Amino acid sequence: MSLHVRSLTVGYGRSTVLSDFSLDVGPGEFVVVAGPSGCGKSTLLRAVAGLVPFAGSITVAGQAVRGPSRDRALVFQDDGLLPWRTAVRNVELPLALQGVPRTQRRARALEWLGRVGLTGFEDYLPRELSGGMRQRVQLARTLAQQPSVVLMDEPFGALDAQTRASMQDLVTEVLDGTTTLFVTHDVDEAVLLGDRVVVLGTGEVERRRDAILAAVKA
Amino acid sequence: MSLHVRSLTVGYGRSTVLSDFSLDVGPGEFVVVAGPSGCGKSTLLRAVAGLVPFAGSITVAGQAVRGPSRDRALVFQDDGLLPWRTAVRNVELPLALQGVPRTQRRARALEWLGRVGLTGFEDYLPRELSGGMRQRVQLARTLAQQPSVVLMDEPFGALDAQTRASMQDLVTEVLDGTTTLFVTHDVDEAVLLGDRVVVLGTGEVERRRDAILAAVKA
Amino acid sequence: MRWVLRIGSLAVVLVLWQLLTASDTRAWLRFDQLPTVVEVVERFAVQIGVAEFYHDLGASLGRIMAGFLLAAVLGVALGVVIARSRWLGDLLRPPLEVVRPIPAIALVPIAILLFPTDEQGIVFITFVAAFFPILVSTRHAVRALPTIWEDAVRTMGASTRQVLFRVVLPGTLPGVFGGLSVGMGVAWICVISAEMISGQFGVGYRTWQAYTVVDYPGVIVGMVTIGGLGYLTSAAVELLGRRVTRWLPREALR
Amino acid sequence: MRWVLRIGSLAVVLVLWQLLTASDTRAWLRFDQLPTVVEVVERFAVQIGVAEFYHDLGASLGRIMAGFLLAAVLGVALGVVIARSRWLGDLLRPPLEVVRPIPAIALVPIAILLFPTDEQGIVFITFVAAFFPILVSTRHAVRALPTIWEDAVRTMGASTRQVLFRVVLPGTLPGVFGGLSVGMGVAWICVISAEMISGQFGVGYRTWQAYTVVDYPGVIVGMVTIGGLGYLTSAAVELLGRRVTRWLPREALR
Amino acid sequence: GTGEAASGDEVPVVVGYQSKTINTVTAGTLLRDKGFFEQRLAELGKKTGKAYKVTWQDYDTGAPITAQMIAGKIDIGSMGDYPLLINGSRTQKQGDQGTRMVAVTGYNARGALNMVVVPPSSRARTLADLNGQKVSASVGSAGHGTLVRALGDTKVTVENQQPSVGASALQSGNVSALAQFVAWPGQLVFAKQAKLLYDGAALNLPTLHGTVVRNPFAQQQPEVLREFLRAQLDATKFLHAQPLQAAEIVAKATGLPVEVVYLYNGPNGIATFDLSLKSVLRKALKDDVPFLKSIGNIDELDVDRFIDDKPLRDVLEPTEDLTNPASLGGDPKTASEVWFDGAAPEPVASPAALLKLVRDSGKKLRVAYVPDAETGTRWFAEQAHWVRSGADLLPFTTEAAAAKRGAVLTFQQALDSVER
Ligand SMILES: Nc1ncnc2c1ncn2[C@@H]1O[C@H](COP(=O)(O)OP(=O)(O)OP(=O)(O)O)[C@@H](O)[C@H]1O
Ligand SMILES: Nc1ncnc2c1ncn2[C@@H]1O[C@H](COP(=O)(O)OP(=O)(O)OP(=O)(O)O)[C@@H](O)[C@H]1O
Ligand SMILES: [Mg+2]
Ligand SMILES: [Mg+2]
Repeated sequence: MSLHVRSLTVGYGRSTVLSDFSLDVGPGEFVVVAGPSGCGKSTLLRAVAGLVPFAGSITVAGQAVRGPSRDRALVFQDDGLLPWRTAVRNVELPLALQGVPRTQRRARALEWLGRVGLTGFEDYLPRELSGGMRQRVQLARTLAQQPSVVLMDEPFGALDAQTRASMQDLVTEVLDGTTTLFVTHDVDEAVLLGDRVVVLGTGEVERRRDAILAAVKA
Repeated sequence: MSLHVRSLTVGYGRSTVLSDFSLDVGPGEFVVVAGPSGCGKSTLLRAVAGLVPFAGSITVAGQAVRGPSRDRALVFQDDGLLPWRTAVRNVELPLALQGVPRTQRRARALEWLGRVGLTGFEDYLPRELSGGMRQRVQLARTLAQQPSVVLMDEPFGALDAQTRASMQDLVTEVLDGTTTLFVTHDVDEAVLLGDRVVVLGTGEVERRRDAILAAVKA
Repeated sequence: MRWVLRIGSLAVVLVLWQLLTASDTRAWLRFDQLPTVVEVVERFAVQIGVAEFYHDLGASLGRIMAGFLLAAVLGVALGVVIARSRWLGDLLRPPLEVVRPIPAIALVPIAILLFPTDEQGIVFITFVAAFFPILVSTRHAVRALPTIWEDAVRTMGASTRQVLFRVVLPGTLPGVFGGLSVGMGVAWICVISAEMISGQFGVGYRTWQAYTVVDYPGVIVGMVTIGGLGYLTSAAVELLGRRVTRWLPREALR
Repeated sequence: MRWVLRIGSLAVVLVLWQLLTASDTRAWLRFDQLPTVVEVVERFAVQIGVAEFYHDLGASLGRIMAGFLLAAVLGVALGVVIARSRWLGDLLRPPLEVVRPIPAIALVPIAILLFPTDEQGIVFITFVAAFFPILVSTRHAVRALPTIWEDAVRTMGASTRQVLFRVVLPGTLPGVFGGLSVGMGVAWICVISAEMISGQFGVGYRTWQAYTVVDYPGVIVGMVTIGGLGYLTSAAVELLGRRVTRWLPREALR
Repeated sequence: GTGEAASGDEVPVVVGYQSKTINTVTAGTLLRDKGFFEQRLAELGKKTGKAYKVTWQDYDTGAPITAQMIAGKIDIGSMGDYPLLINGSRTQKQGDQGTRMVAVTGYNARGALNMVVVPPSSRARTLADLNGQKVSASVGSAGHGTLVRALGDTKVTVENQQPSVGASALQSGNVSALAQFVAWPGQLVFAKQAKLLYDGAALNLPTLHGTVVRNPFAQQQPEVLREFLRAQLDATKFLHAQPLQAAEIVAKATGLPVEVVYLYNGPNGIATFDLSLKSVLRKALKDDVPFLKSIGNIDELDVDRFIDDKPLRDVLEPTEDLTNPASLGGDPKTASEVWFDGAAPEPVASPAALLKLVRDSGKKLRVAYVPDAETGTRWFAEQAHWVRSGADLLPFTTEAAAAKRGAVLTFQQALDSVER
C-alpha cells in the first residue's frame, strides 16, 4: 500500500517539530528514516500511526489517516509492552483484538516468540526481561499483527550484533512486500534493509541513496 | 580506583543469570562489556552499583560493595530520569544530594546540559524530550555527579552517528582516569572507547582484545 | 515470625488499653471512664453465646456486601468515564461532587422517604458511602495512567471498549484497589448511620442501641465486632488486589 | 463553554428534583414526601440572612480543616512508613486495620470520654475520618511506584530520607492526592457524627437538629450547605493536586 | 471537668438540655432564653465575689447528656423518666462521683405524654388492629414503655428507631404506627401527617421529666445548684403566668409550631410544670425499673438513693398536689380554649360552647383545644372525635374511646350539629 505524507506539520505547544514535510512511499517499499537526535523521527512515525494531531495530510492506500488503525502498526522506541501481561500474552494481544480464537492465537504467539529467539521466556513478565528481550517481544507482537504498513522506531537499538543480524533477516523475510518506515542510526542497517533512506534534519532534506543501495544489494 | 568482582552469582528467583563470574578492572581502566541480549550485562552493572543482592564479592578500592553509593553512578538502559523534574533539575539532582548550593548547582547543571548538546531544552520535562535527548540528560546527570566508578548501560543506543561521536568524545575527555564499565553493542564504539572488552556469554568467557585495541588507537 | 509480630502488636495495644483504663489514667487524655479490656471481653463472651449476635453479623455483612459490590461496579465505571470523557466529566462531576460530602446520617431521612423497604434504604446508604472513594480513586488512577500502553493497543486496532478493558482497567488496578480498600472501610464506618433505619438487627444498629442507653462495654463490643468484620472484608479486598497486581515492579522485592 | 455545561448539569438535576417532588411521583422510588426545590430555596433564603448560619459555617470549616490537616500529615507519613518498612508495616497495620472500619458515630462516646474538651473530640473524629483514606491511598501509591527512580537516586548517594523526599513523595503525589480528595470527602460525611458531641453549633449539628424536629427543608438546607462546603474544599485539594502533578503524561492531552 | 476545674474566680457551669423535649423547657429552652439562671448567678456573684460562666448544650436525646455527665463535662442536665433512670444506673457505679435527680420539670399524672399515632389513611382504630404489623418506637424510652404496657396480648414488631427516624418511617409507610413521647405525637397530628391511635392517659400511670446534677458539682458548688433550682422555679412561674409567651419563646427556639407547644405547655396543658418530687412520681420511677431491667437496659438502680430532694427543700416547700397550676379557670374537666386568627387565645367554658363560638363568630380558627371527656387530656378540637350525649357534645382524643359512647362525629359534623 502506498503512503503519502503531504505538508505535514506537527507541533507540541511550545515547539514545531516537523513543518511542511512531505514524503511518498510506494507499495511494499522499505524506507529508512534517519536524522539527528530530536529531529522528529519518532514524531513522524507517531503522526503516520495516527497518534498525534497534525496539519497537512497523510494517506495510506488513498485513505486519509485520522487516527490509529490496525493496518498501521508501530514498534515504539520506548517500551510499549503491557507490564501486566507475560511475553506470550503481549504477543497474543493483537491477535485477540482481531478475534483469533484462543488456542490458535497462543500457538501463533509462541511461534513468533520462537522466531525472535525467546522460546522459554513466554511466561516472563516484561519487568523480568532484559532490554533487548523486550524489544524482541515488541517486534514479535508487531509481526504477529500482520499490518499493511509497519512503522519501526529503532527496533534493534538494544541488540547485540549477532541477534541484530538474525532480526534483520527475520524482518527482511516477513516484511517483504509490506510498506515500512524504519528508524535506525546504524548506517549498515540502513544500507542493508532500506530501499531508500530519508534523512530528517534541520531542513528536512531527503537524500536518495538508491544508487548506493543498488550497488550493495547486488 | 580498582574494581574486583569475585565469584559473582546473581539470580532472580527462577533463573540464575550470572554464576561464579569474576572480573578485575584496574584504576582508571575503561572496560567495555559486550554479549548477546539477555546474557546479564545489565545485571552485572546493577550488581556493581549495589542495586541487586548477589553472592560472591565485589570490591571497589578495597571496600566491599554492600549497597548503592554516590561513588558508583549508573546510566540506566531504561529511562532513569525523574519525570516530575525538568531536564536541568534532573541534572541538578546529584549536586543537590551532595549539598552544592542552589545557584552553583544550576550553573553547573546548565553547563553539563550544554556539553551534551541540550542548551535550550533545560525546562523540558522528560516526557517532552526525544529518546536520544533523554539519554543525553542521563549522561549529563551522571557526569555532573563525578563518581569514581562509572557504569554505563548502552548510553548511546538511541543516538545518531554524529551525536554519538560527539558524546564519545565527551566521555573520553571527562572520564579519562575514571574506572568505567561500559555496555555497548557497537563494535566500533567498543574498539574506540575500551581499553579492554569483556564478552559475557553462555560460558562468561573473557576475551582480551588488548592487541587489537592497541593497534587501532595508535 | 511475621505473624508473631502482627499478633504481638495487637496484643500490645490491648495491654496498653487495659493498663490505661484500669489505672484510671488521666493525663490530658482521660481513660478513667472507658471500660477496661476485661469488661469488654466479659461482655463479648456473653455476646458470642447469643444467636442474635450471629444474626446481626450476617445481616450487616449482607448489607455491606450488597452496597459495596454495587459501588464497586458503578464507582469504577463512572470513575473511568469521568476521567476519560471531557464531555461526560463536565456533565457528571458537578452534581457528584456536591453530593459526595453529604453525611451518611443526613441520608437517613432521604433513604427512608425514597425507598419502599428498609433494606433498600440501608443498602443505598452503604452504597453511597463506598461509591465515592472508589469513584475518586479510579478517576485519579486513570489520570495517572501512562499514555504509551493505550497508544500501543490503539495501533493494534483496539476499539474504545477494548482500550478500556485491555489497558485502562488492568493499568489502573493498583489505584482502583486502593479505592476499593478505602471504599470498604468507609462502607463500614457508615454502617451505624445506615442501620439506624433498620430498627431490628445489624451490628451497627446494636452498637448505636448500646449508646442510646449509655452502655459503654456494649458500644465497645460493637466497635470491636465492626472492626473485626471490616478488617476481614478489607483484607479480602487487599489480598485480591495483591493477586491481580503481581506485575508491579515492587512486588518482585517482597 | 465548559462552565455552561457544568452549571447546566447542576440545573438539570435541580429541575428534575423539582418535577419529581412537586408531582409527588411514586414509581418504585418515592418522591412524594421529599421537599421541593422551591421549599428548600425559600428556607435557604431565610438562613443566609441569619448570623448563626455563618457562625455554623465557620465552626465546621475550622474543625474540618484542623482534622484534615492533621490527617494529611499523619496519613501520608504513616502510609509511606507502612508501605516501605516491612517491620513497621507488620507492627502498625494490624491495629490500624482493625480501627479503620469503626464507625464515626461509634467514636462519639469514646471521644466524649477521652478528650478534655468537646472541640478536641470533634476534631478527633474528623481526623479519624480523613486519616484512613489518606493512609490507605498513600500505601497503595507507594506500592505501585516504579523502582527505577529510587534506584537512580540511590546510585547518586541519596539517604533513606532523601529517597523519601526526592522520589517517594513526588512520585506518589498523584495517588496521594486521590487519597486527600477522598479524605476530605469522608471528613465531611462524618461532620454530623462529629458535631453530635457539640451540643451548640456547626453545620452538621444544625442539620441533625433540623431532623430531630422532622424539618425536611431544614435538613436539605443543611445537606446542601455541607455539599457546597465539601465541594469547595475538595475542589481546592483537586486544584492543588493538578498543579503539582502537571508532569503526568496525560496532562499533556488536556 | 467543669466544677472541679474551677480555677481562680471564674466558675464554669455546663447545662445540657433537650430543646425539643418541651416537657423540660423550665430547665432548658425557656430558662436559657429568659436568662433567669444567669441573673441569679450574677446576684450570687456579688456575695461570693466569683464570676459564673454558663454554657448551654442542646442535644436531641438524653444519651449524650448522660455520656457527657459521666465524662464530667456536663454539670446539670434534664431528661425524661427512662433516660433519667439510665443516667442514674450508669453513674451509680461511680458512687459519690455519680449523679442525683434533684427536681422534676414537668409531668402528666395519667401518662398522656406518650402516645401512639398512625398515618392519616390508616384503618386501625385500636392497638389490637396493629396485630402483626410494624411499630416504630425508641426501645428503652417512655414511649416504648407505654406501648408495651398498652399492647397486652397484641403482637407487633417493634422497630427500634430514633424518634425522627421513626417519623420518617411513618411518613413513608414503612411502619404502621409510631409510639413516642412529647412533642412528636402532637406535632405529627398537627401537621396532619398522623392521627392519634392511643393516648397514654388510658394507662393512668404518671410520666415525668426531671433535672439531674453531677454529685461532685453539687457538693463543690451547692449554692450554684440552689440558684439553678431557684431559676428553674422562676421559669416555672413565668410559664404559669405567661403560658402563651412561654410557648412562643419555645416555638421560636426549637422550630416547633407554637400551636403544638401551647397544646402541651399551655394552661391545663398535657404537661404540668412543678419542681416537687411528689411521691406518686417517685413511685412511678420505681415501677419503671423492672421494665427497663427486663429489656436489659439497666442492671439495678436504687431510686431512693438516686433522688435527692434536699437541695430542692432549700428553695421551695414541696407539694403533693396534682392540679395544674397553669389553669384556664372554670372546671378543668371541660375548660377549653379557642384561638382565632389574629387574636389571643381565649378560654371557653366547655367543648360545646367552643363549637358554638367557632360556628357563630364567623372568624377564622387558628387552633382550638378541648379536654378529653374521659381522661382530661388536652387535644386539638379539630382532630378530636366527637360524640353526642344528650344535649352535650363530648370530645375524645381517640376514635376508639369515642366509639364506646356512641356515633362518632368529626369536628365539622360536630360544628354542624351543635344547637343554635
Ligand atoms: N526481575 C527479573 N526477574 C527474573 N528474571 C530477570 C529479571 N531481570 C532480568 N532477568 C533475566 O536476567 C537475564 C539477564 O538480564 P539482563 O537485563 O542482565 O540482560 P542484558 O545482558 O542486559 O540484555 P540486553 O542486552 O538485552 O539488555 C535475562 O534472561 C532476564 O530474563
Ligand atoms: N510531548 C512533547 N512536548 C513537547 N515537545 C516534544 C514532545 N515530544 C517530543 N517533543 C520534541 O519534539 C522534538 C522531536 O522529538 P522526536 O521524539 O520526534 O525526536 P526523534 O527524532 O525521535 O529523536 P531521537 O532520535 O532522539 O529519538 C524534540 O525536540 C522534542 O523535544
Ligand atoms: Mg525517537
Ligand atoms: Mg541490558
